[in-house]
Amino acid sequence: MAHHNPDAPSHLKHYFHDVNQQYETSKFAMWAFILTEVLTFAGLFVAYIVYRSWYPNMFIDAHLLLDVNKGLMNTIVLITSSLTMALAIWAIQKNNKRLSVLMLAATFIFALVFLGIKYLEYSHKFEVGQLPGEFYSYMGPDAVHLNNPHIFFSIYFIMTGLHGLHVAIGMGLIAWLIYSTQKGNLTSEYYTPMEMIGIFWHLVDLIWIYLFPLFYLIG
Amino acid sequence: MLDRLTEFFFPKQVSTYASDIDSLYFFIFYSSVVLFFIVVFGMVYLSIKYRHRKGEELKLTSSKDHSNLLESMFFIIPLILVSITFVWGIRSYLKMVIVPDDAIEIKVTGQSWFWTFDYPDGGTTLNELVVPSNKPVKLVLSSKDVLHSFFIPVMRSKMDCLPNRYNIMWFDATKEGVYDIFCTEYCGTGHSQMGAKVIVMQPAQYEEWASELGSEDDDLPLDELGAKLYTKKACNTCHTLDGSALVGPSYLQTSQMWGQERVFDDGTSTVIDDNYIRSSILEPMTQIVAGYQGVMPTYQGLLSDRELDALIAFLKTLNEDSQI
Amino acid sequence: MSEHHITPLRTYLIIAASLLFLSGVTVWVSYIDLGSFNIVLAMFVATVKASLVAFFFMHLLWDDKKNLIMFLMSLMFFGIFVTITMLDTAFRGDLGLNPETKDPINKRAAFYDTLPLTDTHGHPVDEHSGKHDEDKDHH
Amino acid sequence: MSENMKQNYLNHPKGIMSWLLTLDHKRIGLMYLVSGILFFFLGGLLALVMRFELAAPGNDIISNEIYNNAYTLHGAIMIFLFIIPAIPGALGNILLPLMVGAKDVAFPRLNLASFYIYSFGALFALYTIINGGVDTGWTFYTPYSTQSSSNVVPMTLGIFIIGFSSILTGLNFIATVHKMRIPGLTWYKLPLFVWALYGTSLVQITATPVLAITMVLLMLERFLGIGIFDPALGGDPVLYQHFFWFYSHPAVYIMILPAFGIISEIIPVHSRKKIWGYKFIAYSTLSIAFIGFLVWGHHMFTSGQSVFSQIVFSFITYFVGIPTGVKIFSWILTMYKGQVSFTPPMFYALAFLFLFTIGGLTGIFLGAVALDIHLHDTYFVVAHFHYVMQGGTIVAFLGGLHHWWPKSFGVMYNQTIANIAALGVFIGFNGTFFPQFLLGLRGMPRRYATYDEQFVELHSYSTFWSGILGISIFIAVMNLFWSFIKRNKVDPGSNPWGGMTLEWTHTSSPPHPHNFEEEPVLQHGPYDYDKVIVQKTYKK
Repeated sequence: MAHHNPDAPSHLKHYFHDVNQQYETSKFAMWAFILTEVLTFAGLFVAYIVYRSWYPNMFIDAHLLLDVNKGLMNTIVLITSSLTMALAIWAIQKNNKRLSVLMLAATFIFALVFLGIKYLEYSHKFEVGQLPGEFYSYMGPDAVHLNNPHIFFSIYFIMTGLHGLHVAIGMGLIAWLIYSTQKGNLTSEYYTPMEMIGIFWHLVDLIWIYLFPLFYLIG
Repeated sequence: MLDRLTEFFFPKQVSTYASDIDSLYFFIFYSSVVLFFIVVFGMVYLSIKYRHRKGEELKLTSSKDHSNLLESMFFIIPLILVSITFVWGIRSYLKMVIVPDDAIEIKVTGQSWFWTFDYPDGGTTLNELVVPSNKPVKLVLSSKDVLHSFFIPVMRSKMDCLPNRYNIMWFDATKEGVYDIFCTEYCGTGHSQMGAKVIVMQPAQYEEWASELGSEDDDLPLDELGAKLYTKKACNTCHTLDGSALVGPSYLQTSQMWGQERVFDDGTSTVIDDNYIRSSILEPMTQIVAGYQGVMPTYQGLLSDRELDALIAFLKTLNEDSQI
Repeated sequence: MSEHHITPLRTYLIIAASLLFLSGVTVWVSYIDLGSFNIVLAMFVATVKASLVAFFFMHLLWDDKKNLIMFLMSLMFFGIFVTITMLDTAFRGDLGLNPETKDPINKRAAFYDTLPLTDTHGHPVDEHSGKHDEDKDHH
Repeated sequence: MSENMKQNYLNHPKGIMSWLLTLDHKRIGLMYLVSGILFFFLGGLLALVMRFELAAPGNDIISNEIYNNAYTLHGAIMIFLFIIPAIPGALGNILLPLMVGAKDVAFPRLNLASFYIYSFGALFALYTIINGGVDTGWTFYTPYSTQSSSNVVPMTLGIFIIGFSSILTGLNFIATVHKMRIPGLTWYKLPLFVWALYGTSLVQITATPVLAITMVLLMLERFLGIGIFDPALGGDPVLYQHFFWFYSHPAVYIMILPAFGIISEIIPVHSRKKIWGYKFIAYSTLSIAFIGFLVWGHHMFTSGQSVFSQIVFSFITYFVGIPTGVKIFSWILTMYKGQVSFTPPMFYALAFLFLFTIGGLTGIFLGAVALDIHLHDTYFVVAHFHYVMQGGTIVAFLGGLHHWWPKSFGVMYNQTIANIAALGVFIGFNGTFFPQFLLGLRGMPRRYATYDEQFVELHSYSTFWSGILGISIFIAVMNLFWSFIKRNKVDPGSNPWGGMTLEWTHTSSPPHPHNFEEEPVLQHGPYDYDKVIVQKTYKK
């Protein structure tokens, strides 16, 4: 069997017929992966919804302990990073390597800013003892009447923590993209990895779009 | 015939709804037997009839691969059967959850690994549920530690005991007698020993029993009371009298070591005396004997001072007995 | 791969601007007390934002429809998970049967009883109300 | 060309590294097979230890603690390390690309990664065993699992990791089925095993993430006391059960659907007959996979969930039963006017029909709420799910191994021994588990290390036959591997059963390293025994 069509591009794996089949397969699998991601978060959303329905007042009052401004800032940062990610793909489609790298770098920096703000938020929570589970110790005047606020903070930390972990993983992937694009491995002919990581990055944004109102706005 | 079969398959029917559940069982059982024989017969008949005989040429076989009539039958007949099963199942189930208003309420608490029963007029029993016959009894179940499940096979009823929440079950016992209770939700090392008995009495007898509850033991000598408490308070689930180690150390061993040092898993030790026994019953988790797991529940509030003394007296006698 | 759809730059910018605008709207609305309608509104805005991201940034609008089906499937299974779990959690002690089973026995976890009162910085309050707890600590 | 014929995936390329770093789906499948079988034996050994302990009441052989560890590990190993990865990982990996005419799965690297993730997770499970076991039951119900001092964390971590392997395999198979089929191989021309694997994969990628997050929450409950599942901290143990069964009920279909697929292959081939109701079987695979997500609450009929959800779950549960029932009838009717050969795979398929029908019908008993309350957590349930899991899945798996053994490895086992072993499995299985239905009806609770005198007779029957069952399975598997060791080779062109799917008609046994010498061209459907005569060719 002919291993390779001599004029097939180097990124075409031998078990695919053509570039388009390979691209479509990757993308389809990426969406299947997105499905698993959504269902991973689904478990936590279910926990949120169930406990919110059991402790409606506690959730509403406990959310006042979170910092809306930092949450909103993070929302803006993440949406902007989504835009720069989309523009990076747009640039590589137009074969503009320089702009693409620039946009990826911007995305990376925005992600870093996001984690920085998250760090500030977390460290404040650690200081005052608004911690998950048994480590919860905050009994300030605005919280003393709350019934089991540790559950709210458990869910808050687990959900935003898992989301933050995704941001961190995304940063690693974007760093690798910057390197590959700079090296010229990704071009308008072949940019599948960037497209895939883009989808991942937008998912991270998409989940935050729900986390933000659920925790910061309506408790 | 049906009675004989019921006896073969099931334990006695003691609750009012037991016969209903058994009938549901037999309805499904007979339908299943019929369906099962159709399947097995079809399988055996077709495979033998159309077997590939020795020396027979391989040939093109029939292209028949569907039959609307047969297929709709396969849908409709099971659908009818499961519909009946579903409705019957739900109707019987509702009988099991709707508690009659005049039911006696008894609190059942599961704890690793024994059952406590609190009666409406005060008084508590361990591992012995006493109920009157022909009167509905409502059980309010909960647990002190992990999940347990309260199962009375003769009543055909079972319910999980959850920590920090109540669950309800009820029954109306129709026959006097002593029947088994099992724990059916896995709860750790002693799970298979977490049995109890339900004693169904004539209502008059029950009234008498209930009024005497708690007072009967007052005149017993301490060591005899202790011997009684040893089984009644479920000590025997974890501690043997013959020196063999179960979940906890044997009473005999403790008795033989009276006055000697006992070593704990954190390296400390103490002399075995009345005070040690007392605190190890009331606060078992503070000093765990080396080589054992700290799993004993506290008996704080479950034993009076006199009962504690009785257990200690009983424990002391074991050593003497064994030497005789 | 020139046959791939390339979204015009303008679309991206418009979408990003709408996302930022909607974020502002949802924060602003949350300060108005609309009762339980707050949740509905916030979730509605979030869903609009999420759709914009999914259809435009994630290219679902132009992609093979199989990808969209995959995505919708994830939402459907999430819906199943929530709905069926809620059939239990929201209906305990329902049908007027056995109301005892509805709520936990102890509403509040036991460890709160030992927590000292704090100020808004999380430091234990010494005098007055906190005194009782102080004693406990030194015991 | 003849040089080329001798080259197959087993002997080319050579060297240990070429195996450890292989991207070839067939080699990965073989590695899955070997590790799966090893865990199968380990789990089986634990089962025998338990059975012998239960031969008589009282702690005769092992203590309560060891018994509790044994049954937990038996369950966890059999489910997470053997049944779930075995059929998709081994048979699925070897056959799926061959059946769709592809050169490999869509993502060979991911496939290898999946195997190593599985192995890594398995290491945690082995560590758990060495470190003293875990005693919570494979269900890890809270709050026992948050309090138990045994190795809950390593075991749940192992399961968490294995979950990723399961997801990656599922992703890979879905992409392969969608995108890697040869031209002309439309959905309705796919072999039903491919449909089954497709349905399984959908369940895998949908349900497994929830297991992963549940295991994470359980670990966090232990580390931080997050109070979501622990009632002492305001949590709800019943909610844990919802989370757990949202995965674990669909997982039942991850385990049984591939078995359906294998049976749908074996019966038409060995009956030389077009399969009855192709489209029905294909669609019912998907509908069972879907309905499987709606019925998890029937594991919780005594947990104290709301009355409303009891009724809803009981209702939906029956909807799984009906398509399954029609499937059984379709398999039986497939034999109508065929030419049935009694080969070892066919014996396994017939045993499957017998055993799985019992397993399925006893499920109807358990779906009726009122009756389930009596039967819940008794040996009736134990017997029921062993009839489904072992009588169904494992018997089908053994049948599948016997069916594709000459194809996958180019060797033929001793068919007489295989038939005898199949009979032994069938009889031993019924002898072991049928008495357990009675035990359960009479009130014997499960997970008991010791029991009441009244149950001794049935328990000792069960134990006696479990020995026969164990020996038969051992002989069946050893008979297969012996043919491999003895190199009892078949001619590369062999098609001993007269199969019609691409793996039989278009590639050698064992297959070429790149599956097909040249891209196969589809000539007929998978079961067109009414249109084409495929000769049975079996030469040494």
